[in-house]
Amino acid sequence: MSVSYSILWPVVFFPLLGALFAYLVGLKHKQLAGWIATGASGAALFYVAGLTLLLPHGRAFEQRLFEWLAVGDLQAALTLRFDALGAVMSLVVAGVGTLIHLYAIGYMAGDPAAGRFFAYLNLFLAAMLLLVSAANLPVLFIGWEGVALCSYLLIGFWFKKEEFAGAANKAFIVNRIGDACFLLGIFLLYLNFGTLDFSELRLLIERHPELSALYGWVGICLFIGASGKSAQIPLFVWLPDAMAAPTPVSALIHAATMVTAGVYMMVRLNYLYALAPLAMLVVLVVAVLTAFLAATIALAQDDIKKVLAYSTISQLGFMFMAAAAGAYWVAVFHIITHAFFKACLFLSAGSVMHCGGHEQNMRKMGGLWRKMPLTAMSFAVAGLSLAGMAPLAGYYSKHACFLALQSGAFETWGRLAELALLLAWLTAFVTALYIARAFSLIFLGPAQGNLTAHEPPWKMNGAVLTLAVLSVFSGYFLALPHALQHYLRPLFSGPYFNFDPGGVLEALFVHSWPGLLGVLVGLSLYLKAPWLIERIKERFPFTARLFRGKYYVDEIYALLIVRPLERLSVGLWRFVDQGLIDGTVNGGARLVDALALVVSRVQSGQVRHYALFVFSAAVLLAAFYMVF
Amino acid sequence: MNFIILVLEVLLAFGLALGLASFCTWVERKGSALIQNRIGANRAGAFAETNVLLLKPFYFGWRLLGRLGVINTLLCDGLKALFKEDFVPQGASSFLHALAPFLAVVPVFMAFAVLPLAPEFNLFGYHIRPQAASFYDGGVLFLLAMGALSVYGVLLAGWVGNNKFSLLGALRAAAQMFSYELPMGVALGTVILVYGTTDLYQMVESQSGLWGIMKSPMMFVAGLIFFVSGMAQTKRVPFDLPESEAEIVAGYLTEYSGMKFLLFWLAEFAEIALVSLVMVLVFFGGWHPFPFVSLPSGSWQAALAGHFILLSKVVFFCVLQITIRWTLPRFRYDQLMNLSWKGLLEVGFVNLISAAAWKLAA
Amino acid sequence: MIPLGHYLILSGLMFVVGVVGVIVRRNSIVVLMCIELMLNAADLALVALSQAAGNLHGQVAAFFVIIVAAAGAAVGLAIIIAFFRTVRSVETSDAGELKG
Amino acid sequence: MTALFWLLAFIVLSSGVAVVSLRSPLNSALALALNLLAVAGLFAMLQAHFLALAQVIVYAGAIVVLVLIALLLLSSKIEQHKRREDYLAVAAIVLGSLFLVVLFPLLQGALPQISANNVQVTAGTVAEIGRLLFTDYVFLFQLAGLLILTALCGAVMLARSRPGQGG
Repeated sequence: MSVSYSILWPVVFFPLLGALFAYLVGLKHKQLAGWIATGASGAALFYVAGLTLLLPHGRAFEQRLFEWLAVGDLQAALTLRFDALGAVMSLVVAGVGTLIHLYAIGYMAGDPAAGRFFAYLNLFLAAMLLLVSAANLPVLFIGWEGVALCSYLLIGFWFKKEEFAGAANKAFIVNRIGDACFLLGIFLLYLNFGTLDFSELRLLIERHPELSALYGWVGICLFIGASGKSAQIPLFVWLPDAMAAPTPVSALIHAATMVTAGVYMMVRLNYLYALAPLAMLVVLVVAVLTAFLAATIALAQDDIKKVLAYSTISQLGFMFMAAAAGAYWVAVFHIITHAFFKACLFLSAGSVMHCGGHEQNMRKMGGLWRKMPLTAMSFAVAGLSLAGMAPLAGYYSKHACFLALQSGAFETWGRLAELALLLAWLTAFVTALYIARAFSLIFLGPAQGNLTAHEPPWKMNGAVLTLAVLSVFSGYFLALPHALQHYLRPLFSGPYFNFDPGGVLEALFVHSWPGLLGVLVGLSLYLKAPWLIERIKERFPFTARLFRGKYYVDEIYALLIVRPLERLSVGLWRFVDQGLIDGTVNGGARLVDALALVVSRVQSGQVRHYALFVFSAAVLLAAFYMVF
Repeated sequence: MNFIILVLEVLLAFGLALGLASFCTWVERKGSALIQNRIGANRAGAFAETNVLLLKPFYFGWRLLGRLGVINTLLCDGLKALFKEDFVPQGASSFLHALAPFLAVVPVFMAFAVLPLAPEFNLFGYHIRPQAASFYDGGVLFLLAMGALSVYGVLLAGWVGNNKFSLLGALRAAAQMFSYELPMGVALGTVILVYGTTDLYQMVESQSGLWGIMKSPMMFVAGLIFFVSGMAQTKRVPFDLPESEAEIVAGYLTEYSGMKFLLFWLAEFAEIALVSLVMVLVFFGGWHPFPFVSLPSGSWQAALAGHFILLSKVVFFCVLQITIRWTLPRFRYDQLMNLSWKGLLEVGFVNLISAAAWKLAA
Repeated sequence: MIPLGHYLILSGLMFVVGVVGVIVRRNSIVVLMCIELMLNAADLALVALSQAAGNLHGQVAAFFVIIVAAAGAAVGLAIIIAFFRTVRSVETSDAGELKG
Repeated sequence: MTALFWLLAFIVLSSGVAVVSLRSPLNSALALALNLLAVAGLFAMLQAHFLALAQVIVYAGAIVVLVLIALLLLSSKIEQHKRREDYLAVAAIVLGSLFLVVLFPLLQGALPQISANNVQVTAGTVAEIGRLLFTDYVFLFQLAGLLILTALCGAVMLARSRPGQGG
């Protein structure tokens, strides 16, 4: 199954080295740091591409770096494995990552801490590559935590603003909650199977299909962890706040790579989920709800990055949906296309902000089409892709999701799946609606305020345009029957979802109706009939407020969890910490102090006296050993 | 009998040191005169006359030596120094004052013990190697050790001088000797690496074909570094900062006169001879007359010839050093330090590494 | 032929002389010298024992002792000079600033 | 050979005592140099040729000279103050004697009586020690080099005169 070579370490090593050098060089030469980081990331990309070309179909490279944890029976070696899934994911991570690095050189030009920024970026890339090339759960968990750490560092990159630092803390803490459950899942697995290696787990789990209940619990635990990382209900609250990060970071972490970690984990452990219908049901429900709710919230946001953030959450719901329907490779497919078009959207939004005086409120933009045509075009293309317009990339992956729901889920869950499909279609429609809204507010319509915008430098545009091209064509080629679905086939056992993309015309006129409809409705509403929107708002004030207020999830959490915890903490601090612990500690200190007053007479401050003491001790010791 | 041979060898080494030092003294006097377009010492003994017929031929030689200044430099100078007042500065220990010149001379003379002077030969059934400490194989390291020890005399001299000029001179001298011992050590390290031995005799033996300096470019560089730092060790112009008369009177020598001063002088010239000898032994073929023309070992005739061939080369290097001393002006102190720490040492290290690479490649 | 014991006793005596020096002398430079004396005593014992054991490991150990002594002397003297700069003295009895 | 040993032992001990007892630190340093040279002689007697040379080059040639230079630098500014603490000397000597008495059986009797220079094979020539250093002890050797480098930097940093401070 796997071939052992010592060729995998550079995958992680390149960006790590890049991080080191970017930081050190960045202390003096800001611009150079960016190029170093981009070079490191590009080197990783080329290396991964080379590995992918070398990889025989259905096999894996494996490298055991060193023994990491050896506690009792637990043998967790730092082992890397590079199989088809790892190849696809690393290619996406390194590829999109490299483009974003390139973009960031332009975006971060002039920032005093650019070196630190690029070091974090590279570190993040290293963690993500470690995550996707891990051969066992502990190593995956290192990458998992490394990604969380880097996201914390990057979200709080401008930590001088308290709000941003708070966002970083929030992301970190919310992720910890998920990670606790994730660890629980890992423990459960280890307890029952005694190994955490993916391929060994696969063998063991497939040999024991009767342990379905256990798999269900493990699957749910792991999914809660994944919902922290991949921003699903109930742990999605950190992602919108995480938009405090510089926009390239948003693109890298919150669109293309980090949030896909949860989906990746689920795909990686597909053999477990395949035997756990309970967990699958939970995933399906959560995913569909998340997708729909996030899409509706996105409809009512004014901040351009918030819209994209909620859109990401919603799209992650689609990925989980596909996975829950048993079409794991479709989830991967959607990861890829989503990485392209969402990164493109983020980066063009970043261009708008960067070149438009750091304005994030869409209502203050408008009419930027003329000033930055390339950016507008990229945004439009990526937006259409997101909306699921054939024959763009997003259409294929999303259409595959629908088909997978139809074919896979119906058999298992019947009516529930119907409801899910309905909601999914509705979500697709809302998706098209909000992206049309965003586009018309930013680029079309009359100019609000007095934004002076211009085209960004070539480094930024180059990355954006590349991503735009990718988000146009990647879908069609990946959807071909012998492309992705054939490539990933050996990873999965059991029934396999086969996807036939069909003809382009059919796609355009028959299957992409939710997107088409949404875009048309959105454009006409926001451009031609803004009054209608106002009317709708007046008619449904509660719903409008709910959308705008993001369903008040943050507030509910604050009321239910944060406040009581705070009060408990204050109580603990007052009585336990200050009273009990400090009292003990201070009492001990006072005791030692009193004793020391006596003993310190010995400490005369004369080295010679000390020497005398030492030598006396030596003589005593010598005497002791000579006598006994 | 072995003991007698040993004594003879020691005496030979000792005589060589003394003789070469004396020779250098003479070259210093007359050579400097030549360079400065003077006549130089030519009086003492030049007009000696006798009426005794038998002594007349000797007097001819005597007068010739007088004309050449030999009598002046070797005899008269020594006598004059001997009869000068031996002055010990106030507040200084007279024991240390006397000890210092000896500490300066002894290590230099001891260093001569490990120098082989000619190929081995057999005479009257005895196998003889013209090298006082012929049993010893750590020759080059011994040279370094003796070089390290020669700092003491200077430091002590500066200390007992009991004034700031002496002290400054001593500190300068110590710093300088330290600084130049490092590149010298590195150069000798290169030499050890190339020859694969620390034994000076074997080094000379392996130069029967190519001379040391031709063995590789690194050896050439090492020779250059050794020569420069060796000259710096002798503390003479252009490296005579420790006793530069324009700045600190005469440095650590300020309070010395008479025979003690002469001992320092002797040490200095013996050091010149020593540097020349090591230079010839290690880099310039030792007793082999020409590259690819080697002197066979075994016969006493060859050994005798070896002595003279070696000596003629050594004389060349002695004269070269003295010529340099009378040609170049003095360095500034920072230049002196920079030359060692920022020039020779780095070049030496690079050279050592390249020599290692060369050896690996060969 | 000199028995091993002679070397060891000589080394022990030298060591004790060094210890007494460290305790008795106040001049920190002399203290440093006495420490060198002790290290040398240890070296002597190492070399003698190495010879007795018939291998060279003791000599290598002694070599390392010499290296460490050199490093120690360099840093020690630097400390003494830095100390002298602040206190204008090299007496160990003047270094009692931190006593309890 | 025996006579040489006794001579060297005498020099070692007397110069050692001189290091401790001489009033002037400079004289102490000279006595130390003599002591080190004598120990080098003992090393040579024990066939430790390389170590003898290293002793002369490193100890006598570098360490003691460094001490001397420090003394010369500081000597003019040191004022001696007389504060006698004889009880310390007495305690030290008593303790030292005790130490020797305690260890005497170990030094003299407990170890097998091997004549210290009867083994010719293990002469510590440059080549032999070098071979050992570059094979068995190569890591330690590198580490020692690093130590020296660190000490060098540390010494420079410590002794560097900073602005605002006399020196």
